[in-house]
Amino acid sequence: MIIGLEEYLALGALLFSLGFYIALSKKNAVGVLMGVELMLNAVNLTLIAFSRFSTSDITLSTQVFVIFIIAVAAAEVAVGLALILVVYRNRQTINVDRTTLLKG
Amino acid sequence: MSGFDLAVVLGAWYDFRDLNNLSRLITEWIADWGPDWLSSIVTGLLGSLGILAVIGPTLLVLIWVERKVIARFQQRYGPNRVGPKGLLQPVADAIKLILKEQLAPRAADKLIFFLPPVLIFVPGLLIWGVLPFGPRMSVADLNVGVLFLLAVSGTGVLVLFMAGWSSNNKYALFGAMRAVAMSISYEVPMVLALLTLVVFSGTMSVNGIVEWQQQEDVIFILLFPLSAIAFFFAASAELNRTPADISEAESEIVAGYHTEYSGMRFGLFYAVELGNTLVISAFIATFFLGGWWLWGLDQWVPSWIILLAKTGAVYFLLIWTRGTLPRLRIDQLMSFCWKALVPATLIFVAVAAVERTLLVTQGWDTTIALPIMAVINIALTLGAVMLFARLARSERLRRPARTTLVRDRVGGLAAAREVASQAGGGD
Amino acid sequence: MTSADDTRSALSGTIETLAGDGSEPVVVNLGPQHPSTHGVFRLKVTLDGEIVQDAEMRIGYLHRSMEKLAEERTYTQNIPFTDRIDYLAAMSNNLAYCLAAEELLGVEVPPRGQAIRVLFAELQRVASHAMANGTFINDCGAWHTPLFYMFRDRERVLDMFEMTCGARLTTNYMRIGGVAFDLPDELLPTLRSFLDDMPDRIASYEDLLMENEILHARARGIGVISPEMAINSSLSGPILRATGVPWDLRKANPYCGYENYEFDIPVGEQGDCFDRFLVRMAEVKQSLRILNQLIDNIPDGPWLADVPLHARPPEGEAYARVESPRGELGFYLVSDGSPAPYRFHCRPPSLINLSALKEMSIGGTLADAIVTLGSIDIVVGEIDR
Amino acid sequence: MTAQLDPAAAAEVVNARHENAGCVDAGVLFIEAAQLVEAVEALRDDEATDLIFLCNLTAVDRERHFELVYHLQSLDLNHILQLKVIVTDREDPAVPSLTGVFHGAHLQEREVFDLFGIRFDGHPDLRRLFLWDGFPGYPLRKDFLQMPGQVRAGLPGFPHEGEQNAWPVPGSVPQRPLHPNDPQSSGIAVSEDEPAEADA
Amino acid sequence: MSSFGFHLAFWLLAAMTVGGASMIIVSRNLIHAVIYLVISMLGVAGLYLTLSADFIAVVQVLIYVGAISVLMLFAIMLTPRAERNNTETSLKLPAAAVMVLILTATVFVALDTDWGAVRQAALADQARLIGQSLIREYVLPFEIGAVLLTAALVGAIALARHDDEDAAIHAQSLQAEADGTAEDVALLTDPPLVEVEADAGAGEDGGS
Repeated sequence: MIIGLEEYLALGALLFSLGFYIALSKKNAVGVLMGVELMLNAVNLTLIAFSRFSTSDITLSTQVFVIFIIAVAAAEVAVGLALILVVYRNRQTINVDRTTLLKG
Repeated sequence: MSGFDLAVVLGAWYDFRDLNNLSRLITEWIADWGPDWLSSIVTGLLGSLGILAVIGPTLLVLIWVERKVIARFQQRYGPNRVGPKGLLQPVADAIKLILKEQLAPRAADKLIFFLPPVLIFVPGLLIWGVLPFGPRMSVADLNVGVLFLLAVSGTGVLVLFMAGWSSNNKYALFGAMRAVAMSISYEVPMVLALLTLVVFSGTMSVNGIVEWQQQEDVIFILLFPLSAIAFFFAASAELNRTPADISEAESEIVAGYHTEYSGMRFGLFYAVELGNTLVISAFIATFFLGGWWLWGLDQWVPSWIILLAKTGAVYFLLIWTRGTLPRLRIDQLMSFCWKALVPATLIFVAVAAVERTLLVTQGWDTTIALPIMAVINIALTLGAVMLFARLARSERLRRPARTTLVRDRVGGLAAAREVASQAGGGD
Repeated sequence: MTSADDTRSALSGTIETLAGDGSEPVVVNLGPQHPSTHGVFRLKVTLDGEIVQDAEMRIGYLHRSMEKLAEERTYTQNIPFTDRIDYLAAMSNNLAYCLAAEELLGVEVPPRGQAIRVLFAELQRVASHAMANGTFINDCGAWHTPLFYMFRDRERVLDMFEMTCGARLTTNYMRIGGVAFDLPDELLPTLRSFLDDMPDRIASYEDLLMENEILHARARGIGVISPEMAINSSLSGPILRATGVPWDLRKANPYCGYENYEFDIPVGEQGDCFDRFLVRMAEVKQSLRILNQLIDNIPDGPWLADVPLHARPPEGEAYARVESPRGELGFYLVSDGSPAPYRFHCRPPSLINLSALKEMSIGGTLADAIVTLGSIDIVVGEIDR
Repeated sequence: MTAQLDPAAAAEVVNARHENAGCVDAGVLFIEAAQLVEAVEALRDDEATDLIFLCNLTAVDRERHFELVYHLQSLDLNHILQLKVIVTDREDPAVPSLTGVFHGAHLQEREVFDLFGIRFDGHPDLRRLFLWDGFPGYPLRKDFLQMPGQVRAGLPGFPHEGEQNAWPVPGSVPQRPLHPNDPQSSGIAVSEDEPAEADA
Repeated sequence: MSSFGFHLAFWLLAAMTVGGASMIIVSRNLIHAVIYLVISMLGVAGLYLTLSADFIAVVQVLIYVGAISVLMLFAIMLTPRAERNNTETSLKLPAAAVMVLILTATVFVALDTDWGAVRQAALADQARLIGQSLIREYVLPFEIGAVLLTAALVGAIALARHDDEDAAIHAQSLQAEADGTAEDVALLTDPPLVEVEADAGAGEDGGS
């Protein structure tokens, strides 16, 4: 068996769906954030795989794109965790089930 | 250099000045009979074994050196009982630590508690991989070596956190939180200080930076003294050495994150800490003092001896600060990092970029331009340090602390007021 | 999930509570075994992040009930107890107790005995302040270097003690009516060379420490107490003088002929930890001054008044006090005419100086509380007795 | 030289604040327990006495009564005054606390409470200082001749030396091996009090 | 791409990545979950290396392992009274169903599409090339990214900063809101000290 683009893509898909499940199902807000990070990583992995195997002229663009994704992920985590802190401060919980602010 | 033909030695597998020869030989030899994957595994294993073989004994000697030097600072003899001049003391300590009972708190998170003493070795050893002992003498000459160094040293803090959290001890947790906060903060000036070099030399390879210094006949501490100072301080903060050893501040939180580790588990932490000190000294020597290169002396003396000498000098400096200075408080360290080191290194990144651009676009002669830039940068550094010294002293600290000698006026509040008014008037 | 895991999470739930705003405070025990509590002393600090919200001390780990034990021993037999009250300044404790007993008995100490008492009390002050300053810098985080420097001087003082009375820490040297032995011949030359060396030593310590920026940053403005508050809290010794109050019992209530020696009272300005350190440094210099005046003027004659070992003082009471290195050390003795004291009470400066510890440390960080505790210079033997 | 403040002059100051609060007997100023705080406050605030420094606070068990001894000092005028308070109730001795007047009385009053069992009314934090909560008896009283109960001073042995933990702290172990000198099978139970450091 | 070493590396790293991610689902302790996340991220970094993207791999380690996971641990530590468990909500089953759907669809697409020719050699000296393209073609996104990061930094600080006035207002509003649930209010206004429960831990502290 030759490991090529398909295997990486399948791995990326698996990672993405795992992240998706975590993001949807976890009670804890930090857990949700972890799922989101996993999904972003899966996307990055896919992009890098394309950049490695594709013959077209997208090699560098995808890598640069991945760098932007990582930067945005860092920003997202910082803001997300700050939000979690604020939610915790006001509600004494970071359980996403119980932070139903809009329900009143 | 009479009849001895250097050319015979050059390129031979036993010429360890070029580790590529050896690895090429092994690769070719294994390719004759075995699969191709074996060669990479074997060379990798040999490389890591080589690192261990070098740093293991070095650490044992270093423990002795550090204790002896500190003892001399403190007017003591230091270890002098076990072996000649006490040289075997570290061995005796190691045996003692191995024989000691290994305690684990009942409420500790068992798995995470047992892992850190082992895991701490991973970043500790990986860093050695990119250290060039000579022109071609590094286990892995990555072209992103500088970034690799920062990334790997950044992961160590996670292990410290695991150790502190899993111990289920407040001192340990305090130590871990302080270590994490410090490490995250001081990574920024560290990155910025190295960015100066990367911008100016145009390479991210560690060996490339040394070669640049060799090529331009200049060491970076002359060109960017402030980066060197910032890197030195940030490194000593990351290494938990005084004046920034708050994460294991003995007088406050006992031993910080490794409070609950006893026996050889503590010994492993200690060994890695010492090893990290050594490797960071080596990197400071490499980045700022020219590494294995010393104005042509490297043609005559083996390069790794030069590196070792420079490392020793930096290491001595680290011991010196440790033996001399009190410890800063965590808020003082944080504000020093964010209010002093980060802006200063940031400015120097800009300075480096401007100078590099001038150098490239104007096509100046580097033999003339570099000394001028060095003088400018040294002046800038001095200015920055003096500015900081002026700004950092609060109003409270600017007044001299002093005592007044009272001869005859004994008494309470009235006498105190009288003495204070006399002292104030006497000024 | 097993029950062990439940225990674990229940425990971790309490211990993970650290730092941050809106979080609950965490209680940290400093001691009874802790590198910076200088003995078995326990400080329970309640922290919000690194900020001290409450500090409560728990003492008694070294309590030996000396006051009860002393009621069953004769006045002379009680002197060794006083060594063990403040084991870093045994001479001062001997002296204070003997003064109280002499007041009860109405004994007059011969001049030579008085001079020797002053000599050893001042040497003890040098030794004790060396220890206090060394450990204080250690608590500020220096890696033992200043401590070892100061130990060097203390060692020479202890050598002189050993030369005179055979003991280094628990000297048991003073007696009711004087001192136990005459000075040995080799003491004065040793003392002279010590006095010759000390000014240089002190100058080098001042070079090392006085302008140390980190020390300033750590100790100045920390643990501040106002003179009013200090007096109201019954603080005494260098802590009181650091607030600017020139109160020294050697001048205010001279004993053993202190009025014959020329010395000054160093007082601080801010009342912070650094001022206490400075005052101790300056006091060492003043002690050396006294010793310099003393060394050539020790009168001849007997060194011990004739007091029976089983002295029976008349009924009455006496409160005598000295300026020990830590502050006002007083002994309150009540006699009922028997050979043993009816009541033996020690006013321990270390304990009473801790009165304001809570007020001094609240609002600062944990590291500040440690520095403050170090600057108070406690001796747990004296706190607990 | 620190002068002794004339007790009669001090008594005048005290009585000026409150009638019959203090009297002088044999050269010692005695204060009524009920008026102690007022009296000391008067002595502290009066400019002639100016006794702003509480040197020493202790008690003496006179067998029939307790005698509380206070030494007050004026720093500026450099005189010292000894004053005493008599407490006759041996079962539940109590005096008002001086913590409101002198912050320095805090620890000294706790010490006296610990060792003599004299209660200081109004003390904000009156707990035992040296001994653990639940220690039976007050050691410095003259009638405290031996440790009551099975509690003995010192360690009879090291933990794990015998079959059971021999630590003498009540509550920490159910029973301690009987010492030969102990009253044999006297049936005196070990104090059931919680160990002092329960909240440690 | 057929050598055994490459196969070994790929499968090991894939197992590490997927295993770490799965353990996040299984693990009941939030701190353990973060550590499994770190393992997964390290696996992804290794996969980048097998794809010859060394720069990206190092950046992955630097940012995800060195920064983001530590940030998450910090956030967990700063929320002391929040629950530490990592259980699923009631949406568990629907989420699993959707996950399986996505997985089949994407894997089908990945395996069934003809991705065309495969390039054999990897790019050399990527760091330099990336750096150059960042300040040439992609200079505008680069600048926007910088602005974004600054904004995120400022925003995070503004959010996480504890203003005492704010706190008072929050407490009031919460009090009003939680009228009737006196327990919660008491919990908030009078935080219990941790003394009693900390007994066992404290004993060990003291004995160290």
